[in-house]
Amino acid sequence: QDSAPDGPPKIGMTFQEMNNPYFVSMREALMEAAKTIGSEVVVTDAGHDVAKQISDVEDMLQQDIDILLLNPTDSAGIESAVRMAKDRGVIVVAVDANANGPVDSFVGSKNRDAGYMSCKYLGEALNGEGEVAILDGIPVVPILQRVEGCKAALDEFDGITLVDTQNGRQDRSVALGVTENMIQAHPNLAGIFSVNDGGAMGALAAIQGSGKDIKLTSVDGAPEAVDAIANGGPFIETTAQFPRDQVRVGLGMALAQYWGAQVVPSEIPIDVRVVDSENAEDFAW
Amino acid sequence: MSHDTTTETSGSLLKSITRSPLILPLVGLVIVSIAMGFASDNFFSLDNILNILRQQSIIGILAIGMTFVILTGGIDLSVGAVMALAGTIGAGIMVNMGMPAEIGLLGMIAVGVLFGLFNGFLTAWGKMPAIIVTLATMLIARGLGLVYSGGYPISGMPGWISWFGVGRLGGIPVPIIIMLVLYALAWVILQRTSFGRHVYAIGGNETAAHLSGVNVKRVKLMVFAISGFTAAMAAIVLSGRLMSGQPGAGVAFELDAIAMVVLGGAAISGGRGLILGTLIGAVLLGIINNGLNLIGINPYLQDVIKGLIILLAIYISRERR
Amino acid sequence: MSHDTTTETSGSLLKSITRSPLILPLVGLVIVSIAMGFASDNFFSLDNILNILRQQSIIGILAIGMTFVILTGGIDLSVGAVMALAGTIGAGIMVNMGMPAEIGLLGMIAVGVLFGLFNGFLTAWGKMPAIIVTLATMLIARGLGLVYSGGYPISGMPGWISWFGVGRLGGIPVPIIIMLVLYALAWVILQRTSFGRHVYAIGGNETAAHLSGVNVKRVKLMVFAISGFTAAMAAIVLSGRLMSGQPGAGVAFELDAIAMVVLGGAAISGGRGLILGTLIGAVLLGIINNGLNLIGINPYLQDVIKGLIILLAIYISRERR
Amino acid sequence: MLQMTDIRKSFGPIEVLHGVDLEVRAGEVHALLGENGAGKSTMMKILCGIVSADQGSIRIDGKQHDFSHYDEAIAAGIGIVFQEFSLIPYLTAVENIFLAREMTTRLGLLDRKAMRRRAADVLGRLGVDVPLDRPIADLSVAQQQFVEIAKALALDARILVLDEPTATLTPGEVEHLFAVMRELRQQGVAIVFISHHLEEIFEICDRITVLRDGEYVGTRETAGIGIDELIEMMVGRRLEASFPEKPRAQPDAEVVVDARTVQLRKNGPVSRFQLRRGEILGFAGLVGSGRTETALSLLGAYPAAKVDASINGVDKAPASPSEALARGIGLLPESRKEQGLITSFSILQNISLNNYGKYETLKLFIDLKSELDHTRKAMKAVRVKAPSAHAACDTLSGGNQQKVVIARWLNHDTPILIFDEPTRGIDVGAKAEIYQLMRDLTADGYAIIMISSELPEVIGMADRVCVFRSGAIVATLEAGDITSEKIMTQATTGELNYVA
Ligand SMILES: Nc1ncnc2c1ncn2[C@@H]1O[C@H](COP(=O)(O)OP(=O)(O)OP(=O)(O)O)[C@@H](O)[C@H]1O
Ligand SMILES: Nc1ncnc2c1ncn2[C@@H]1O[C@H](COP(=O)(O)OP(=O)(O)OP(=O)(O)O)[C@@H](O)[C@H]1O
Ligand SMILES: [Mg+2]
Ligand SMILES: [Mg+2]
Repeated sequence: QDSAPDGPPKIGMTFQEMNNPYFVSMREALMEAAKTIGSEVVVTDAGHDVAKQISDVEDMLQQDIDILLLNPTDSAGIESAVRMAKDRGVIVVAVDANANGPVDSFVGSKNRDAGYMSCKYLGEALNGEGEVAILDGIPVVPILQRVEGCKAALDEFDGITLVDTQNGRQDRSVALGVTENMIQAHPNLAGIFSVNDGGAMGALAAIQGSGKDIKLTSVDGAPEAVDAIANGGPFIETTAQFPRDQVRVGLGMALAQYWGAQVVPSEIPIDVRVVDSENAEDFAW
Repeated sequence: MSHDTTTETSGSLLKSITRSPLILPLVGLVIVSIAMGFASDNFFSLDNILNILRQQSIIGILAIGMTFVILTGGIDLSVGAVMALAGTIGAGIMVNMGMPAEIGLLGMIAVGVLFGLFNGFLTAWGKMPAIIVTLATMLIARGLGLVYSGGYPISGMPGWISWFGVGRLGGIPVPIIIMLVLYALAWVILQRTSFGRHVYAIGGNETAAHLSGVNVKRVKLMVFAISGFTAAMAAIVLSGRLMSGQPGAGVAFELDAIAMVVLGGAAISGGRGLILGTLIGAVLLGIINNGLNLIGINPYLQDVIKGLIILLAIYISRERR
Repeated sequence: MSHDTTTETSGSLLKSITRSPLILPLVGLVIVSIAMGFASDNFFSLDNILNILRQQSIIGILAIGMTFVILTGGIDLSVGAVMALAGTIGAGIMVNMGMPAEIGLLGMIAVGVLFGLFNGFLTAWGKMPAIIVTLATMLIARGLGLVYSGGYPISGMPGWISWFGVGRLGGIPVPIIIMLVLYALAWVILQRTSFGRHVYAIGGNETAAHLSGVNVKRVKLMVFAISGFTAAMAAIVLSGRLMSGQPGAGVAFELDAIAMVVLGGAAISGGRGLILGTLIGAVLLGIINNGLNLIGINPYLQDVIKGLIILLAIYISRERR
Repeated sequence: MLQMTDIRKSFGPIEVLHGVDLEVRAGEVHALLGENGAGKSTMMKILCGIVSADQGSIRIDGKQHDFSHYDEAIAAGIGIVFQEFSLIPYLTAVENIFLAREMTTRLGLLDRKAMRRRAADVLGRLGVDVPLDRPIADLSVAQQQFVEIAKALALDARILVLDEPTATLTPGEVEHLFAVMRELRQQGVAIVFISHHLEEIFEICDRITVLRDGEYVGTRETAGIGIDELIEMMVGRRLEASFPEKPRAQPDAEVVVDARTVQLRKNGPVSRFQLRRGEILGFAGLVGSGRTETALSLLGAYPAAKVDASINGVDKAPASPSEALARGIGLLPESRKEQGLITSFSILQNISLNNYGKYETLKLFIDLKSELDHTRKAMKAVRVKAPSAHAACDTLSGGNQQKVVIARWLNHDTPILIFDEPTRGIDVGAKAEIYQLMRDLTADGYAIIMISSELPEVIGMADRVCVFRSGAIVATLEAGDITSEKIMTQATTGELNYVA
């Protein structure tokens, strides 16, 4: 790492899932950025399976990548892959979720903040009272942090009670059924926080189907969610993350090191931003 | 099967139910309903009952095709993925290609039936075991859906498509009506046509059916095509509910569909089972999901309880196998 | 099976392989390897070969138990979930309960074997179809793991556990050694003990085996216990690789394990198949996954190609069924 | 040596054994006789612990036993050859013979050499040549039967039960078996022998116990009883001569099947034959001589190398049984349970299985009433004994099951029928009924191919006989030429034809 190597680096990125617009747009941004520097990119999809993700990293190491952008499906589980990559002198940057072990940098959203902001918004929209439910997701750290943040925000409202937490698996069709049941179970339900926009879209369909006045907030800023918010209706807010920026910054950190930078920030938190009917029109990932 | 037809010939539907293999699934349904009713006040509201039926409509429709396939002694693991693929391509036709929505719906049906025919062809003419064929086509369908859509959901369908998902006809949600009509159709096919008898015959004894002149290959082709068709119908309802094509929808739906069929009293080895049983199984599973939600059980525990209830139900009805 | 035994009596292992049902899986392996070798320079490096074997070790180990179960004509859908549960509880014993890691490892084995016995008991004594029993226990195991851990992975195992996942013995990764030892053990059991014969006999004709005095129930209990045991061994390797208990690990691993068994030439209906075939199937699937990654195929397309290769492989070897 | 007293057994609500006694001495061959469904096999399954009796006692050498598993019976010195095949198709002969009692080395591993030696030894005693290392599925039916017998002999049992072991054997093979039985008798083994071939009973058995409908009728010395008396004990009445009279030959009757070439295997021998309206064409030959395969080839159910035939005027061999059905040719398969019946179906569903065309309204929906009427008619025509058309088929006796399959074809009005071993495992009474039925059918203009391994049946029923050897027809015998000598000569030495 003393002297700058010649030629563009070979980049590998492993995603926790690609069945989600969030990561798909992240991948697009990566591809565009890599093209501008003439790098070859290998992308893999772990499908939420850490063991597969480790294998994916091993395969990429076989291809002699120089930079590994890691979007871990589980922070602890991926550690051995991080170590393997470091042993081979590969620069490792964690994106969106952190990884244990000697990662060079971590670029990620403030997930706890995201949960907090969404639920704060929800609580205020409900004027600080009413029954609220959480539509949970896959048990991974970022999601768990959003729930934590949400609960912290809800605790600040004396008049709000958290009456139910169910798992919509971040899947639109599953979330739809689960939300319908929640609405049945709690006739006075006034608000729902979904841990991501995929689940929120399902919840939105359920709320609209029930004809009830239930307010919905979420996290992500996915195009469909932003559209729905712009159109008005039950979906009032999503706390947007910036997947494209995350990967751009992550790649930047890695390149800096690749070109010889000795000191790079070990953690670069990317802010999240409230998107509501006010600013939805202008927002896009 | 034999019981059913026996009594039906000589008596009313009611009589046939009380003496038929449906009795156990029905008893299970009643017991679970009563338990849920005690545990949650909302359970017995008309609203909630319609809610349960509507939620089950998608997998309930998949379970119709699954019943045909299982009755012949096969299995179809691809239904969830085919449903997702059909819905995605249908949405793509409407949104990306800008064609009329009707063409999109026809496209969904075409995708479903074609995949079904592919499964049936490989099973019947390729002489390969259904479980492996449909495991492979599940991967293929899932992958194709993601490739086609680039992983993004495809939204922007014409608004009236939502009628299939959230519309009502005479106060009854459309998905429920679609499901019930398909069940009625399936009942007629299975109980009142020679094709239906041949489905049962193949599941009962394939060699004997073949040697006595039943066109086993064609029947197998047909049952998979039917399963593909019901996957497409499920895709239509799903599109109406989600107003988008979701390449990732329906993961593990095949397992719920199989559970419905066997909860309804069908033998997984084929030859025995009633389509009405599957309907009961669908409602039963819906009640379990809904009830556990209503009671507010920890979502992780819900799977455990669901597993135990399936075991119990199969254990109780096992004597008939 | 019979082929194998035939030739083995009269000749060497080598001879037995060339004349045995292994020949087709082997040919498939060679063809796919050559194709991948052309497509990627790195493919044939020793490093990459060890890499492939290490990657496949976990599901490859699951496939051992799956082979036993499939040979008797059953199926075990619970292996992935049981592996996750065993790993989670084992990690919990080490981390949350602060017990020595050895106890944790024993705990994993206990969980695996107990679940296996539960599956076997329900199948053999409960007379319920294996596919349904293990579908239900899959739900149960998955749910229990999540309930136990609250959904969080459990990390903080003693460092030496990683030896099982990333250690090396004489230059060879430990997971590979564990896998090969288990395969060798399975080979001895299946080919050289009366229990092994009974496994094949039950898959060949259960009634006949019963009439001949084979204790069918006990053998069925045992094969599921073996499957639970190999799930636990897979959990140990997984723990070594992940250094944590992952309640959500192993989703759909059962499907890959089944694919390995049938790619190895076993009949899904039981009675025919060799454990060496499963090993070849495991390597074959590993090469497909690794090769598609190395070539840099779009991840969505990988599933499609994998599905097509499975279909092709099964189609070619179908004559033997 | 063996005493079974007052054995009672019910399956569900139906009692099938109403207090049966059986007493067998050391060193005797004891016949157990009775019509189909009399309860013979059930008695034997109770003896070896596979079925448990509801009541009654089993004593061996005066000692009370109550086996709950076959292993316990084996430990007590009992060995049995089951009526149903109990072999594993993919295992070899050696593996099958030692299944569940494998020999092991001190390490607990299989002692494959010792087992092979012992298996060769036992099969040698039976005087048959059976490949030891091939999967059982590759062997001929007779070879399989001998493996079955060897499996029981290898137990060195003191009480040996043989439940219809000869049904698939040729006379020569039966003689080998009898020689072994005599030798065992010398050694003091008690043998229970079940067979529907009365001449075999008289040849080998010392005493006979007769059952009728689950009732114990009596036990007699073979020496002191005649065949007529025996039949009367079995069926409760005297039987008229069992074969109906043959009609006059009609050589110019219409040819409904003209099989110009049937070649089962590439480069194998070639058959040709014709079937005429109103006749019964016998297919005779040793077991495994290719009769069934030839018949299946005609239906498109066997991948023969070449089939060139015209059926019912259509000059193209059918490609599948469903096509064959459309040409008007149907098969009564040799194995009822595996190939004929859908056991989960009712009688009605089995009979109407392949001819819904008759009952469909709008060419689509089954007219249930018409279906029931037709079924009842067909059942009456073949005299199926059953509580109702809706009775489940697995509750019927073998003979009645066979009649249900025949009724299926009668209902279909298929003018050409192939009856493969129509009376295998069927009792004398039912046999006579089936013979009469076949004659009635030919009188109505049906044409029948009858495959049979029982020479008397072939001679008594067939108008013409095709004799098979090694996969093809070697001779077609007519009228006076149909004698057992001529058939056996052709079946063993007939000349094969290799060109079409
Ligand atoms: N497992 C069973 N369940 C119900 N009924 C049975 C069962 N096994 C036998 N039966 C009935 O018991 C009766 C006696 O059958 P069994 O097999 O002992 O007769 P068998 O004398 O051996 O006749 P065959 O000469 O045809 O072999 C028959 O009516 C048969 O249908
Ligand atoms: N070349 C061969 N290889 C393996 N098996 C063979 C071969 N030729 C014949 N056989 C066996 O011999 C038998 C020939 O069959 P087929 O059933 O047609 O004879 P059959 O005269 O009708 O005798 P059966 O009385 O058993 O009906 C089959 O069981 C088949 O498995
Ligand atoms: Mg019998
Ligand atoms: Mg035959």
